[in-house]
Amino acid sequence: MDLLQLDALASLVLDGATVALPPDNSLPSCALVRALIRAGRKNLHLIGVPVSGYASDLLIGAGCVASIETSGVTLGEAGAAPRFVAALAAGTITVLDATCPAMHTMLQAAEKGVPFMPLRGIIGSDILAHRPDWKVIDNPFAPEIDPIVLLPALRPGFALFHAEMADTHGNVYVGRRRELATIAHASNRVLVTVEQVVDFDLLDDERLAPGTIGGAYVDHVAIAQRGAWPIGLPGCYDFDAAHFAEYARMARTDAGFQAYLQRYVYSDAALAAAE
Amino acid sequence: MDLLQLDALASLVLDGATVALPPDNSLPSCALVRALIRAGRKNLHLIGVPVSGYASDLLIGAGCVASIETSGVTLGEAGAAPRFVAALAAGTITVLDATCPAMHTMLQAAEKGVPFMPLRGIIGSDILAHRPDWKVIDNPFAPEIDPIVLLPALRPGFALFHAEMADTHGNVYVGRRRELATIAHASNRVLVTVEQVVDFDLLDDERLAPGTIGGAYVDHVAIAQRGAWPIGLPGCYDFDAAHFAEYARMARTDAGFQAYLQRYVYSDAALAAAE
Amino acid sequence: MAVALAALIQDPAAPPARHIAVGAASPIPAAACWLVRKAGANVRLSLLHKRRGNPFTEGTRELFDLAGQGRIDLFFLGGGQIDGQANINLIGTGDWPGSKVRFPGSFGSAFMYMMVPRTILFREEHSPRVFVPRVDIVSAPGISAPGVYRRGTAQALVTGKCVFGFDPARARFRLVSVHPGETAASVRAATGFDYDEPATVEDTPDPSAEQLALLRGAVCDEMLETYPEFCRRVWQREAQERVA
Amino acid sequence: MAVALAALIQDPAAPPARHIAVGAASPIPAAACWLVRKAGANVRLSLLHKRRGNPFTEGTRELFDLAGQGRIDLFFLGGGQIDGQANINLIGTGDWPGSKVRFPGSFGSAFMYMMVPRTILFREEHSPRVFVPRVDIVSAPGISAPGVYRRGTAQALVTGKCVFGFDPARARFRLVSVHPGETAASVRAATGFDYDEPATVEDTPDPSAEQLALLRGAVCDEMLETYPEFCRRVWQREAQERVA
Repeated sequence: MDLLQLDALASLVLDGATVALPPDNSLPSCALVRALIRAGRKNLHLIGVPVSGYASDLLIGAGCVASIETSGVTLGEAGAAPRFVAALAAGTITVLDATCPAMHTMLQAAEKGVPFMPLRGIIGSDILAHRPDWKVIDNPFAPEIDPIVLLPALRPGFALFHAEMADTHGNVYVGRRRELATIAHASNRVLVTVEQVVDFDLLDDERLAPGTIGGAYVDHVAIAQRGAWPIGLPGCYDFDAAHFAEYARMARTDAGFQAYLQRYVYSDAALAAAE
Repeated sequence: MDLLQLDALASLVLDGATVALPPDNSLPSCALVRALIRAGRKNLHLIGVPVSGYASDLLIGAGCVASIETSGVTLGEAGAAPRFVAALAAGTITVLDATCPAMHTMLQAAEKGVPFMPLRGIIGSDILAHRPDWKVIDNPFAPEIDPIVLLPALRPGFALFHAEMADTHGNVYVGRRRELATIAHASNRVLVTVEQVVDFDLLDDERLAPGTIGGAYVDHVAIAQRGAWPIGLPGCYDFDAAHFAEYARMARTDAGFQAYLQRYVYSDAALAAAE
Repeated sequence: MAVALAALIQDPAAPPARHIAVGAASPIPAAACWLVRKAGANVRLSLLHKRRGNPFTEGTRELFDLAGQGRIDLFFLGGGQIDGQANINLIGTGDWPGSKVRFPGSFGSAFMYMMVPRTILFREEHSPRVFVPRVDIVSAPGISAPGVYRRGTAQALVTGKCVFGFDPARARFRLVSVHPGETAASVRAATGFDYDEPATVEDTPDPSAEQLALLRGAVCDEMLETYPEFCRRVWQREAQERVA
Repeated sequence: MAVALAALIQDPAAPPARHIAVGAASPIPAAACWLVRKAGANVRLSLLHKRRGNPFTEGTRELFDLAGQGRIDLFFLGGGQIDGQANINLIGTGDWPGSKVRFPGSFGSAFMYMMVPRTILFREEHSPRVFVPRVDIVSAPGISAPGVYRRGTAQALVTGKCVFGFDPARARFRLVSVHPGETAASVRAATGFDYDEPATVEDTPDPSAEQLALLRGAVCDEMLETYPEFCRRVWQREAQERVA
């Protein structure tokens, strides 16, 4: 496992990369997202697993994103994702709509190394009509006509997330956020920020191993204390609802969003406070 | 969650039931298997996930089994599974051969609620020729001819396994034996023996939750101390290699196997010692 | 609305709801479920976005796998638009993918609506803008063509003004009851789609004193962590109170 | 055999082996992998059936998923029978499913053999009973028809008498080297399938003193827990020694 500085980690994600991000309740690395914005990354293709939130809205507002494939973009109780909605209206990004279990299924197909996987439902939804990459076949196991959707494997170039700890073998503890394991298995490269690197093998600990992603999947790790903030890390720090409300307020306008970036992404004070 | 006595748990599995059992390194409930033998269960259809071992050989030798679907039957370092081999030669059981990832895939299809799931490989193996329930289609996502196997969903009637602990909500801690979660999700009814029932909610503990199967899947639990024996339970007791060797020796002949049953399954002393 | 939803959850004419799942950002259905549970019903609740005590250990796909397995009996869906055939639109108005107003997205609706035996639709705002003759975009269809695998449809639609029942065979809503202050005529005026109406329309029952006490007490206790804004707005309760 | 396997693992002509998986009940390949690793090579080992330090946290399917993802570079397979086209039979002899002798079963072979870029076949017993012209039952095919998705084939076959290389284009083995005490003729006599033979056959190199020391020391240390019988038989080491 290769332990890097945060900015070095961000530099591995090149312009135009396909980047899978978990939703806000499932530990995107906000520290790494801020570093990508500071690095001026462009034309990213975001993948929401299965939905997208603050971290994606921030990247979209900062002009880093060309497209987003997701089942929904929302700030949760803080309301709609203002920069996503604005960018879509302005035509500066495109959105590829999906439905949550389809996002999971496409990643599971990549995890399994199969070219596609079936999923029930979806037929009759306009989503299907706008996904030429999704196919309907007649279920060959059914005695009668039984149309079923086949979804192609989705292999993101990068998975970015935050976790409580890694060990020196590159094993990463994600606890019950097991969707992060699926994302890691399905992605070509996995970049993780952690609160700390511990000096024992997480896989040797019977209590920690079940919540650990093996180092076979993890390419690089950087330490970013409070790297999930303003999202909470269970057991470490709480979700910052006040900051989410502040973001939702400021990001209503582009000018407000730019002020937000200055205050919380670009300024050294923000770096010192947040990272 | 319904806490039962071991024999009451065994009585839920009726003659002719389809029973999924994990292999010996993944915590079958040997206590429950012994109880099934004492109850004289007949015509069980065993499913090895993905392979079968001592627990299955014991049921086969005791005449409880009509068929077994599995990717392999072995006692590991103790050698071939003697009662499986003898029963197959005598024609008293039938075997439905599979390959490990196919067993996992068929259960994953049931877990997902889809009628089938694809898997690479297998084509050219005689296994495929003897599985009329497996189909080969042309991958509809490939530009050229690309045959791929589709496997049907496999939904066992029962999953039986042993675990370190359950709580009063029916949540069961399986640690890193996550294949037990897949089996539980895919099966109609889940019967579990545990070393102990704890009085806190396993899902409220961030360290234990990742290795916990939710009570939504668990129908009944019984306490069976040392219920995995002669298999080891990590952190509680070790694998009993000497007993495995003794079993392999005694089970070479039917007479020896019957003596084994008397000593370790039927006798009260065995019950007191083992359960 | 929560009380009306609670009555529908326990409707003796519907298949039993042993396991109810509630999606993210659904405080009213969550309150209804807690009301049913705190009143003593033996139902399992799986609440998404619950920060602590989240029942899923297989990641976020577990809800959908549970539904696929047939282990979820009842789910709730809202809609930016809902039409008279119970189609729901969570994507946006105008042309694809929401050229006039963009909504957040479909979430799991295109799967859950078809895989769960009972869905209760809910939307507080009852206006012709929301309840339209035909949704601009179908996130999830209200009914499916013969031969398409589907386990259930909408049971009902609960709004800020009334309760509609849904008949999948006719693909049509019928007015069941109106909330206090509303009439059959006021509902008709606020609804953009056509529906059936009985000769005499019942009133939605008022919450009982016991129900109100449960909502303000035990139900709010359970919801404070996940929905602090909702609890503050509806019950004037602050998240800190519980800790203090 | 472990030393010959180790040399094949590190064959500079083969694609790199960064991640090697070793199946259950494979002590000799496991020893070879540990030998490579303890000698300083930077390889990741995933050993099935390791009771402690098992690298899989997704259950037993994780090995197969890893192979499906293309993350396993090298795997080992044995065979109750192996034929000249590198077909392996782990099911049994005689008619399906093993009317004469039943073997344990195919395990993951029908998948792994086709999904992993390199497979090293091994079988200590070198006899016409094992190495047959044509296996009675194909657990996993040595080569596949054009158009069938396949990432790799056998790289070599290591036996108690010799090392064969495999040419997938010709579907044929060739003798590479013979172990001490064996000759081209003694190998030919013990082999039921036909294969190519160079004019002069090399000797399989003897283990070096360093390799022997590693095998008896650090390699055995790693293997004692998983393969106590093997360690006792080969190195006269007891599992208790490590604990003491």
